Amino acid sequence: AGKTTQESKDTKDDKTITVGASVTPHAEILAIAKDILAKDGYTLKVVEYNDYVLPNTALESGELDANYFQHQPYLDDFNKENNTHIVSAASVHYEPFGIYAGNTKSITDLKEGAKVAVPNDKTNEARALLLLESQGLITLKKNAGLEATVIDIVENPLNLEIVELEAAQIVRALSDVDIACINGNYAITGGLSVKDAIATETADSLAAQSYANIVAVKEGNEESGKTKALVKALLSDEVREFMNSTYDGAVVPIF
Amino acid sequence: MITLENVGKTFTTQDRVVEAVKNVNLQIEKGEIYGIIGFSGAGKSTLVRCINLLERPSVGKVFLGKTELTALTDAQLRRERSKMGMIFQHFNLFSQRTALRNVCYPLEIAGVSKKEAIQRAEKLLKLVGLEECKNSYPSQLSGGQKQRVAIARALATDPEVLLCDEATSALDPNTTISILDLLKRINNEMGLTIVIITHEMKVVEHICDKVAVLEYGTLVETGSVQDVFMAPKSQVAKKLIMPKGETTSSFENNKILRIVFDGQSSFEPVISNMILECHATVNILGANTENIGGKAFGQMLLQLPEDEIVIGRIKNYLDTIGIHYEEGGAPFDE
Amino acid sequence: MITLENVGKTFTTQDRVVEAVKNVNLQIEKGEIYGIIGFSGAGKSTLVRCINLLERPSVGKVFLGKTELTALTDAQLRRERSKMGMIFQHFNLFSQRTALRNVCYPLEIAGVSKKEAIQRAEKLLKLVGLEECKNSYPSQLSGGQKQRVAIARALATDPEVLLCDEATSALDPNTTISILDLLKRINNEMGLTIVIITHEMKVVEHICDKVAVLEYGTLVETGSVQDVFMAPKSQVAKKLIMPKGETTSSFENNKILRIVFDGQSSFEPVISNMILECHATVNILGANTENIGGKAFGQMLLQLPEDEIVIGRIKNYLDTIGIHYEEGGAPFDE
Amino acid sequence: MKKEVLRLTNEVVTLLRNGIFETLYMTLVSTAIAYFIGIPLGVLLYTTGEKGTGHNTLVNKTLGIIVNLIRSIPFIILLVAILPFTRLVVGTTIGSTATIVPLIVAAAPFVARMVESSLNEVDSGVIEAAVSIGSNPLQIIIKVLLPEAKPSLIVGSTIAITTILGYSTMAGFVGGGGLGAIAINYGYYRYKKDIMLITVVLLVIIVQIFQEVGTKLANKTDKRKKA
Amino acid sequence: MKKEVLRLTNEVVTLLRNGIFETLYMTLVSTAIAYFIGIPLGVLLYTTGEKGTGHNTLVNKTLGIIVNLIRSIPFIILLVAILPFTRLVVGTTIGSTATIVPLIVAAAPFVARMVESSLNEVDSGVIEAAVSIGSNPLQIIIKVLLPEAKPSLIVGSTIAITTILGYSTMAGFVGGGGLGAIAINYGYYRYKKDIMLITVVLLVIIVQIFQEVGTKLANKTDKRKKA
Ligand SMILES: Nc1ncnc2c1ncn2[C@@H]1O[C@H](COP(=O)(O)OP(=O)(O)OP(=O)(O)O)[C@@H](O)[C@H]1O
Ligand SMILES: Nc1ncnc2c1ncn2[C@@H]1O[C@H](COP(=O)(O)OP(=O)(O)OP(=O)(O)O)[C@@H](O)[C@H]1O
Ligand SMILES: [Mg+2]
Ligand SMILES: [Mg+2]
Repeated sequence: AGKTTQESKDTKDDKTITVGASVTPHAEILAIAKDILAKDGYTLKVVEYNDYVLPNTALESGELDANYFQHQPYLDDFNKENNTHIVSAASVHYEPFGIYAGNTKSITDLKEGAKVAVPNDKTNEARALLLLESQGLITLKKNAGLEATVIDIVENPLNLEIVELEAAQIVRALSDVDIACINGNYAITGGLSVKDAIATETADSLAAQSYANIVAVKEGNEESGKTKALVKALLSDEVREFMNSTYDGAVVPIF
Repeated sequence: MITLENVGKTFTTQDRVVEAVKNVNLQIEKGEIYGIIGFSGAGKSTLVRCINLLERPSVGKVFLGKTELTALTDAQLRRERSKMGMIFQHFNLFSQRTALRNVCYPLEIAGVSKKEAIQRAEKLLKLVGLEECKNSYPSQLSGGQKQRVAIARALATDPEVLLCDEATSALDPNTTISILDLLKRINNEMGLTIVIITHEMKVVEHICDKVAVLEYGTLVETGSVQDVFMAPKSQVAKKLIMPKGETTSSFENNKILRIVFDGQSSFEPVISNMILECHATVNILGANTENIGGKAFGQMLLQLPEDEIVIGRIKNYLDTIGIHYEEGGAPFDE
Repeated sequence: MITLENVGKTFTTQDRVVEAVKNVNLQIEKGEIYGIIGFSGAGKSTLVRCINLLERPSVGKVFLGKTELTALTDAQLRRERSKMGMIFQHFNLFSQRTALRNVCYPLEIAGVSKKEAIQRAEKLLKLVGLEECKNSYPSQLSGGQKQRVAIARALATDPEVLLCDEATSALDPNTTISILDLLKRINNEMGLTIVIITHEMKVVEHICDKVAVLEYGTLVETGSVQDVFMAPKSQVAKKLIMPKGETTSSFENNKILRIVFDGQSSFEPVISNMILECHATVNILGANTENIGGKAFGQMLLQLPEDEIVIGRIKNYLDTIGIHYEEGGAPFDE
Repeated sequence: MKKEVLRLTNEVVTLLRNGIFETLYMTLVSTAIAYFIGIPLGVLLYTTGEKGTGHNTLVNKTLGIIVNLIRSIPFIILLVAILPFTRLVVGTTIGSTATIVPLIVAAAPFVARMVESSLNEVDSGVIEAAVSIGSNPLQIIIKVLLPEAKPSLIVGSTIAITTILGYSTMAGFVGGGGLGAIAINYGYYRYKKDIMLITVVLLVIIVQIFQEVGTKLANKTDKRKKA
Repeated sequence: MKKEVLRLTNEVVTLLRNGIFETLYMTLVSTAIAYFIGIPLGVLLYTTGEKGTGHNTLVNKTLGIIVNLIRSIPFIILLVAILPFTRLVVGTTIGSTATIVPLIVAAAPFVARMVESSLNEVDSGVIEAAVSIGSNPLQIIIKVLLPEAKPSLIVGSTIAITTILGYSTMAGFVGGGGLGAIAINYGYYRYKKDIMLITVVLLVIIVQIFQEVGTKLANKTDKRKKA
């Protein structure tokens, strides 16, 4: 790939790294990396998104140098749908997904027609459904995989009512459902503890591997100075230390 | 009934301070019809609006009966206001209500049942000649029709006091007279007190008992219509009551008309009526008339004004009432 | 100048179909002052609004000069309209503009420079007696002041045609006369054609050349003011021009007044003026007057009406102009 | 492939049918209730305001600040902030019905401002006419202000309902559903452009219907203009 | 612990300062431009409407549908849909400036409807007066309709600016920043109630200032009512 105009623009200010990130935990993790990068003479600029589409489009157009919010399956899908060329530069962490008790205290106590909250965004919803399937609560269509939605449920013996909510909203709605599938980071910021989960993805599960959160860059920039510096900072001991101490198991470093 | 004590109202705008009403003292008795006249901008509307406190006087007190309106609470004031009807210079009809429902409004406020309100409103609209327009909205009415709806509305609740700000300004002479007669009748029958602003002196003469003359916000003359119209003292009153240009016919020519009363016409003030109806000034050079059994006999010599229209009109009038006349002729010398 | 051909206008409301104007044919010449009279609701406003197509006639054609307005494109119509000024029954002043800027509006539209516009507007406001109010907004003006602003605005661009919908209805008699004189002067000097709706017959007499009488939307009478006012043919015109109740004094009593002309007063139509100014009807029983060197000599015997006010007014009038009189006395029998 | 499309269509139809229902339900109910609250609020803002018949600076300012307060809070935060209240009122914090509560809370102050601005346009002359007859404040409001402002209020309500429909898009956050949520969840996050398009078309149709009805009604109600 | 709070405070101050700036920047600029577009649009909607001087059903309906179309699309979808346009106009799709473009697109139709509704309230008599003098449509709009509607337009703009400020809250979705985004990111996602509170207070103050200025201006401009 030849030098695009964006790249040449980047070189104009090759000491500022602009990274798009989700608010939590990604932006918070990047805040730690910022200090490290500063020592290497880089300025890190974090653009916070509540959205999963724009960080990729902005990366593709060269307005971002990297983003840090997604996992590989989502990225692959995005590339396919939008004909973009974004690649992973490094896997940083994963957020174990858990089932938390609402009005019903354990999975075995679930009654006919119980309400189950799941996130409403694509990847998290699929993860939640897969987790529910692994607990034997529902059966998903074969091949539904990481794109599964409520529509793909083929068997639902307890006739569970699946309620789709915004990921960060689920903690707040916990008392209105029987059980809820919650991202680790939202669980912890919402005052739950990962230990309280009545079921979680196992660290060695397919999900844990697939859903590692990656630092993504535009194809061809994998080896650029900025990328290298960013990856180095993110995969540092300080960051690992920060994740472990701050997120209490909701954010697990995989480096 | 209505007493104004040292009432004054000052408006302050960006570049003017207008003392619209200055130190007015006025006493209007129950059952009186009180006219207020004055030049445009004299403060008439402001003064009348001070009576029901639509305009709160800057200084002074307003009484309705023994009650000092300017000292009342809102609720008390509302009760007093409900005894007063008002006809606005700009009508102020409810644009989203039909004529009928405009008239119903004060009745609704007074707690009259809907059916009764409609009956009464229909009767009132009939009185002002608008039964056909009852379902029309103000935007579908002519100027005079709107004014009549406003009159009907103001009369709806049999108020004790009626404040009229040019209540007949948009009406033709006939409708004006019938409305004035209506007001006069209500005044006679119910003892309605009426305050009426007008610039038509005929209206004052027709129905007012008393009249007040305003100039630059000050009351320059008040009194019975009789007194003021008979002998206006102030310059303004004189100008209003006898505006220039009314009686300025020219008599340079020598158009003489000899009128003969030969018993054909009954003994009536023929010449006076002719002068009034034709708005003509004639010079009576000589006359010798007799009343014999209610019939007029004799003759009269008139000098006519120059204006051909007027002359034509006079002749036409005389023709109409069947009086013989001859043109030319010298003053008789009996 | 203005020609209406079979013009009709029908309004349809929820429960009425109003033929406000029916098959009107009218020809108004350049420089004419044309009065339109009729009862309230007769269709006067609608008719006049049809002239500048504010109301598009349901049928018929309207011509300004040789141009058929009803056939023009919007742009052409605008050009024709700019030759016409209009005074609305409800003034329709721009509420967010001062009096001065209201008058400036048509000048701005005509492309006059701002400075010039202001100068002209100030001059016009002065003409209608409002120089002091030039910076007031309509809401700060009295009814008559608003009307005068509307008049000034309509005259601002020296239009060829002026359409007046009751241009003086909110004005006192004096201001009315001065405004009418102003219109008349512009009519004389500039050949302004004026169409004027009014319910004040004096206005018609004062300035109109011709008059049209409308009844239920139909033109029942047209002609020179002379002809129509001299001998109104239609019932409506008669009612409008000579409304009942004007000359109904009673002479049951026998109040006699003997007036003596002893050369003190100049030879003038004393009695006519007295009748007109006092709005009194008197019966002239006998008269013998002579004009000697411009002075009046002789005497006259008048029978007075019953009304005490009127009698008082008459005496007061005679006192004022210095004429001797004696009460009582029998018809002279020379 | 063909089968896939068909299958999808069937499900999509259900999805959209529910979406339409939820959208209408949320929008209409919350607009209605928002007006129920917003009209008195707007009337109060107007009457206690500078030109109102019951001028009262303290009440006016206090009310104004409360209204502005709610108007300033981002909808999502408002939604979260009143969760306990929502639960109290409708017994749950999820689903369309739970969305209605924050929608009302967010919409009522907006409606209040719209109402206030409509009342502002009522001719002061007719208010005077009502005052001169001795009408009490309530009568003036109910029999004069609101009826005279009716056309403007209706036009305002058309604007308000569309704005509230816009708010309801965020219902997806709390599982409220509706077309807006479908458009975002399926069209936006899952790249089902076709569903998004259909949803948007449906939204446009709904808004267009509100608009047409509003405009017609406003014109019909308006007795001020000549025919 | 104490140090932590202090450090936070320092950062928070910067954060909030930037937030205030970004909010004002986004809101004011997009409101200004939205009015720049919305006024002609609203005027066109009014004049081509049933009571307008240039009644034209086709133009009116077409315009109305376009306006409703944009009003119906959920803001986030609109934002994405016009990304290419945004990039074309401001050269980027991130940051406050990039947010302004979709804000304008979303706000202009809203403004258009507000303007239309204000013009609706102009007394038909004064329009007739202007027509009778031969004013052309542009003159009527500029010299009569807009000036006569000015007080109502100003009140409307106060409502609009607050609504646009509400929209700008969603700027967080595209990394646009501003107080709304701070409130959501910290208050909603991070449960930092204190920051959220401060942010909301700041938002309320800003809205309150807009409101005060708007009301004062409207009252001062309104020459219809008696003193
Ligand atoms: N827009 C309208 N819709 C329905 N009827 C109307 C409309 N405008 C006028 N009319 C009716 O048409 C008739 C004529 O009205 P117009 O205003 O021309 O009367 P006018 O002669 O000017 O009366 P006035 O002296 O009272 O002003 C009236 O009966 C009136 O009710
Ligand atoms: N709200 C106001 N603000 C400022 N000046 C006012 C206001 N209302 C009236 N005025 C002024 O006060 C004076 C008296 O006005 P008012 O309306 O009482 O006159 P009017 O006698 O009724 O005149 P007209 O016969 O023309 O109706 C006028 O000079 C007018 O300009
Ligand atoms: Mg007045
Ligand atoms: Mg008329």
